[in-house]
Amino acid sequence: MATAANRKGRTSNLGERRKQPITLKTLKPRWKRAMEELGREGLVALYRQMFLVRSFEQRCEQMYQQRKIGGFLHLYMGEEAVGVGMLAAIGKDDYVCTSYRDHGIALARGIASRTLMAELFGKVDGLSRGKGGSMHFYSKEHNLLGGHGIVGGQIPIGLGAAFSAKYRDSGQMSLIFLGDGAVQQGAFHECMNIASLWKLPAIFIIENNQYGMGTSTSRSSAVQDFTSKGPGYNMEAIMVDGMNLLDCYSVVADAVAVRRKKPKPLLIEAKTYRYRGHSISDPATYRKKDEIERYRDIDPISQIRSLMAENSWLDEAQAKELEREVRDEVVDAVNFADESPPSDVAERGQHVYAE
Amino acid sequence: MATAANRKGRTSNLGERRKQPITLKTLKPRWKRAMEELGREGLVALYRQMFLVRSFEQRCEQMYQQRKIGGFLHLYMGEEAVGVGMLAAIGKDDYVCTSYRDHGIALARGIASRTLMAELFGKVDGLSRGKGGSMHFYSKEHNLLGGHGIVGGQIPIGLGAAFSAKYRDSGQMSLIFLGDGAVQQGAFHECMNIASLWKLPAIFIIENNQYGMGTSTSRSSAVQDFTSKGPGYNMEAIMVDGMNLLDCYSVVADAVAVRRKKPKPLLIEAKTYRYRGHSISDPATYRKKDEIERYRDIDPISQIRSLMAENSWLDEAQAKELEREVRDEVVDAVNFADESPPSDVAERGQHVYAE
Amino acid sequence: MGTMNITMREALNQAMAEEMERDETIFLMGEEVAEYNGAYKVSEGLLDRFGPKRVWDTPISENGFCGLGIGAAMTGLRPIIEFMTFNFAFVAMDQIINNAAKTLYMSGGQFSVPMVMRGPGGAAAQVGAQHSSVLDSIFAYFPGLKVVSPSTPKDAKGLLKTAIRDDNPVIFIENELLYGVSGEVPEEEFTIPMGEGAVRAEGGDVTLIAFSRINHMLLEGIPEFQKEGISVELIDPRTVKPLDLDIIARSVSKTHRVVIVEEGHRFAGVGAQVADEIYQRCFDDLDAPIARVTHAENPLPYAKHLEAVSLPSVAETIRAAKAVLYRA
Amino acid sequence: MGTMNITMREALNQAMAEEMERDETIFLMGEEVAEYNGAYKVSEGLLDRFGPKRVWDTPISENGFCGLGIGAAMTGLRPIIEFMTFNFAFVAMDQIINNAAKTLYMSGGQFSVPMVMRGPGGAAAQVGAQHSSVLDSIFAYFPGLKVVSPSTPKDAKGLLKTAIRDDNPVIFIENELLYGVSGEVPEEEFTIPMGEGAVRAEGGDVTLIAFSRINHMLLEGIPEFQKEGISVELIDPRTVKPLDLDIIARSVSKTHRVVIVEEGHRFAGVGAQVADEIYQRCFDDLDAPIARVTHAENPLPYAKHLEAVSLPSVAETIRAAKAVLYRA
Ligand SMILES: Cc1ncc(C[n+]2csc(CCOP(=O)(O)OP(=O)(O)O)c2C)c(N)n1
Ligand SMILES: Cc1ncc(C[n+]2csc(CCOP(=O)(O)OP(=O)(O)O)c2C)c(N)n1
Ligand SMILES: [Mg+2]
Ligand SMILES: [Mg+2]
Repeated sequence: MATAANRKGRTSNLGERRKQPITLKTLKPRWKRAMEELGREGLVALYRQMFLVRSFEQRCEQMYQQRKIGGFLHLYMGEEAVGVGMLAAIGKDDYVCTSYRDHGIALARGIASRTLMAELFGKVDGLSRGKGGSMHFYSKEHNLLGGHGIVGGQIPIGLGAAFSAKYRDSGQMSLIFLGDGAVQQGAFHECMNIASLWKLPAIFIIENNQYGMGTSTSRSSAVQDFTSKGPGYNMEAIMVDGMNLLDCYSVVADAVAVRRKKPKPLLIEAKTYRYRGHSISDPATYRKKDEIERYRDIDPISQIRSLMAENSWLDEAQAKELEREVRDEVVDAVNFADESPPSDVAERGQHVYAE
Repeated sequence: MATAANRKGRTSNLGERRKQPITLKTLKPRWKRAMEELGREGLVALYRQMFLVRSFEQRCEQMYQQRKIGGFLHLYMGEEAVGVGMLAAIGKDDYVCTSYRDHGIALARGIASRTLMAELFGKVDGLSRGKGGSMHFYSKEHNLLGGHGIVGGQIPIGLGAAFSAKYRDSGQMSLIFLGDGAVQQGAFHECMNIASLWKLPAIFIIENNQYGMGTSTSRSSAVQDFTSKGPGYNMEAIMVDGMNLLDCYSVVADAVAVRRKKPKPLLIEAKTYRYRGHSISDPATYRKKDEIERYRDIDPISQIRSLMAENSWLDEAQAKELEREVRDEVVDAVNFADESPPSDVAERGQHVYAE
Repeated sequence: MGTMNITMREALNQAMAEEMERDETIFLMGEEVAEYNGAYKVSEGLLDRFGPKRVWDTPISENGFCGLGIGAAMTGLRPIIEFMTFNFAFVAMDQIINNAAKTLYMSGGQFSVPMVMRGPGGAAAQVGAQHSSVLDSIFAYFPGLKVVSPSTPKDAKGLLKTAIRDDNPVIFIENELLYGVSGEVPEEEFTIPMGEGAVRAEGGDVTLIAFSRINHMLLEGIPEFQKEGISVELIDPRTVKPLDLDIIARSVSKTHRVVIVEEGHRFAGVGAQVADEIYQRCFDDLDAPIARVTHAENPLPYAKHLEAVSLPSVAETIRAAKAVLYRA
Repeated sequence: MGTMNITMREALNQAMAEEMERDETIFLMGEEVAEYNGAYKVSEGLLDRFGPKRVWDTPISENGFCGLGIGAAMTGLRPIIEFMTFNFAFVAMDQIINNAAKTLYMSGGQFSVPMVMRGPGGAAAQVGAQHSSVLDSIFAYFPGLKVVSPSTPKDAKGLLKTAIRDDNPVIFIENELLYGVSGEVPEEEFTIPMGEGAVRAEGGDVTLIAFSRINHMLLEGIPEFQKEGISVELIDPRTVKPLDLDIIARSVSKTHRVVIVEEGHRFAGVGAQVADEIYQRCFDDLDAPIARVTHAENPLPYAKHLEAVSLPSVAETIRAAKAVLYRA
């Protein structure tokens, strides 16, 4: 199994079928400590979260086909390790923002699946009373600053949260998730410079799923290694295996440990992969099936499931039980969303201006 | 004399008074060849151009005080080697664009001082019939694509010219001048990537005069060496001494020689200095007199004058004669501008749309 | 001189293909326009037909590639720049306004910018506040730009060809919800001039004025107006700038009552200008103040029912028509 | 309860200083606002007084630092973001429109954006096409933004304090040519609510409506109106959005004739909206169509005499007033 092979070396071999194996840089030597830090309970919880993201989104696809969900729907499936792993390493007070591909981030942030599903259904119990939708998950309670529809639009917002934290001397961090495509927006450049110049506690995380819609990074970027941008901003830059939860957790845990007291920014590139098309309406014919399968072989959820089995932290029966629970949670979320009333039409005129 | 000292080593020492001497990277070993390529006549012509820029702008200052010129006025004095040297290395067909600090570029491009002065006076014989002004010098005849008032706004335009050249397979180059401050605009980042990705014949020239208005690069940029940005775009990057004409000429001459047939971009950082304030209304109190003087010691015009004297290419008398001629030319330009009629008010409604 | 029944999408595609065939300096550039055949498939087949030199996929750098288009237009080419949607033109606003619109003027007539910026604008279906911007009035505000907003396949084709041949920067705003709408289009080559509106329906009681998709909404709603005993004349100016005031004035002189129906917001929207011009020219003809039916004063919400009440509707237009007829 | 005679510049400075004194979460950020004391010296002394934690010089990255302000506003601070001039807001348009204006709504009321974006707007003196943009109508178009455009030191101070305390993103457009203009300002603390206009001159023949600098031009021009036998009432709405229609309607019911004088362009400018609202509310009061005197339909040229004929003038306003009085 590629997953097991994966954990043998410092780099992971993405399957034998490909002649030139893709190698992802991993932080394997750090894993043991990661497991200690998280403990069994912690890791099981993260496994549960990843599984929740996956299940939630599978259900979203169905609900979209049933027209319960409308608009755009960008799925995170395949990338779960990035959001779940990285958010596991920060606290409730820290800030997070991301793009329209925000379901995984919102769930990893601990927002109830009921509230999210109700938002997707456009109901009044939704996170934003149905006014935001899939692309615009915001939660004041969870310091989630969106859910942004404009590519790169979240970057200055996350920078502002980092500024705010430093201004208030609060020790908070700001995690800014963005896609490989978003790197090419001017906003990225402007914010990288400001963060470094002012030593702000901002962590820029490039979720490099290797495509921006149908355009591969080789066709959108003059460099394939985004960490090469670090020196041009005098900013530390690290690449991690975005298919591996422990990598993702570790890189942020270490970064945060150093930066809480002495703020400075960091650039992380997490190589990952999205299983589905760019959005639900994209058949993704620009990718070979083969490519998807090679990533499925190192599926972030399976990897952790195997790891826990190997360590006797979660046996097959326990895993099954947990997965059933999660599926029930998602069914419950759907029922909740279904039964939640639509908002009164007066809701339309609310929140245009603050009182 | 610092100027002589300057030519001794590979780096130039910007005067003894400063405890930590500023060192500018130079291409000294290339100078001899540069002189051969340019020849006596060529170098004298460039000397004349630099002197013309200086004289023209000195006169502009007076004319501004006399309210013959209005609006903003950004002077190039001190930076003459950059524009004059670099434009000497390209042909008439090549494209050039720059910021509002465009007098030196326009003169180096060979545009008549009469036409430029008339533009500054807002007269109908001006380059843009008085509608552009100091910041917006455009010349179709000279492939000068502005003169841009928005910091960084010229970068995509110059990129477009490079694209156009490659599209038409014309062998033309596009030189894009921008300030150190402009590096922090998103446009820089977007265009650097596109130029490199598509191998466009664009040369990005950062005229690093070390200040963007009152803000020194140490307060605006997380890196002090802009060539560090090259690798992040997979683009070659070179730093040159922007106070030295031969450096500036050489770097572009070599770049162009390679790129005409096989287009690809280049980033050049030219360290230079502006003697005056940001614009005529800026007293520039943020700079120590000392600093200005240290640059005056390596004045680009004096450097070349001395060099030519040393090589017996231009003796004191010849230089004086040439300088008198240039001063006369500028006086003539002022007279011409003075006598040029103001445009008819109907000019207001012209050129809003092309017919 | 036959016609063919094609969709708006096909009409736009044909316009580009025909013009690109005619003139080698025309190229198409934007996100996903080449290999993906367009996010909305408007550029389908163009890469295959014209090759990668003429059809360019870009990084997600709108300010960069839009400005690139301007620079290319200044140096002999005729770019068609596609914004995947006009919502993404905000990041390119500086290039559009400060360079595309002003270069000819600032250069005293030296550098024209023959360039089309096109893509879908307006609300689609539940795509939320950041993906539903109506920007017609914003672009039309700035001298130097022309603004086109077609409603039928025929107009789309004829006007896009005109826009491509125009030596000015033209903002060509399509509507995502209309891409699949079909209509008759002449088989032979044709163009449609800018600044000439069309009468979509004739009637005597009230003049309705609308652009793009709203024309379809109102045409479909005509039976409802009839049920209320209101005979409407529907005018589609087709281009926002230049604006065909003649066709409007002719209608107003007949009906004496006007309702302008806009997908965009009310404050200083296109309708405010259209109204202003009607008042200037037809003040004595008007029997009632001009009514405007617009996007409600809120960003567009995601929820379907809230979205519906935020956008202009036939019902609202009927209410407005009754008001100008003093039948309310 | 005395007054002091101070310039607009000082008034704005005082407003910021007083509010910053009152509330530690307020900070000022922009290009050259700190060490240089502001490109137009509006922030003079603030760095000295409040220190570098409260007053920030930025790189030339408007989209970055404007968005930074929004993020800071969402997380407990109250930023004042200075655009050196609003011409440079084009590069930040995406953050202003898609985030500042829409975040409260998209988040269902969770995240307010208490933030002021301020700086000079409009034409200065021969600074050319790219440095003379009038953007009031552009910002006011988008629900979620408030737009203020004061004309006197007193209003500037009172309104800026209100804007800073407002929990919404406020676009506060100053006028470079007014920075040096003096006026009486109360010595004690005061604020001025948004949405309340002021009558600048009383008269019976025609209502003139103008914002910001144009009020000064018209006030100075009153003798010229008098020479023509025209008694004008001059209304300064002070805030573009919200707009005080009551004060306008009161005047119209007296004069029955209106001229709106705008520094901005005509097409869908602020005046188009003001006119639309007057027609809706005062149709029967109006004895003539509302006239608009606006920026001419061209980018602003550099040459002084061409600039002069591009901008609204007293002479042109008198012509318009005569037209609405049918005395032309
Ligand atoms: C400024 C802007 N341009 C274009 C789009 C359309 N668009 C939405 S997502 C996307 C691709 C983004 O790719 P990437 O940043 O890699 O994120 P991913 O979708 O892969 O997570 C594009 C082009 C947009 N939303 N905003
Ligand atoms: C987008 C934008 N922001 C701000 C300004 C105001 N401004 C004009 S020049 C300038 C400084 C530019 O510095 P730099 O790029 O180093 O060029 P230099 O003036 O030194 O040649 C600033 C901030 C502007 N014109 N455009
Ligand atoms: Mg991606
Ligand atoms: Mg500089």
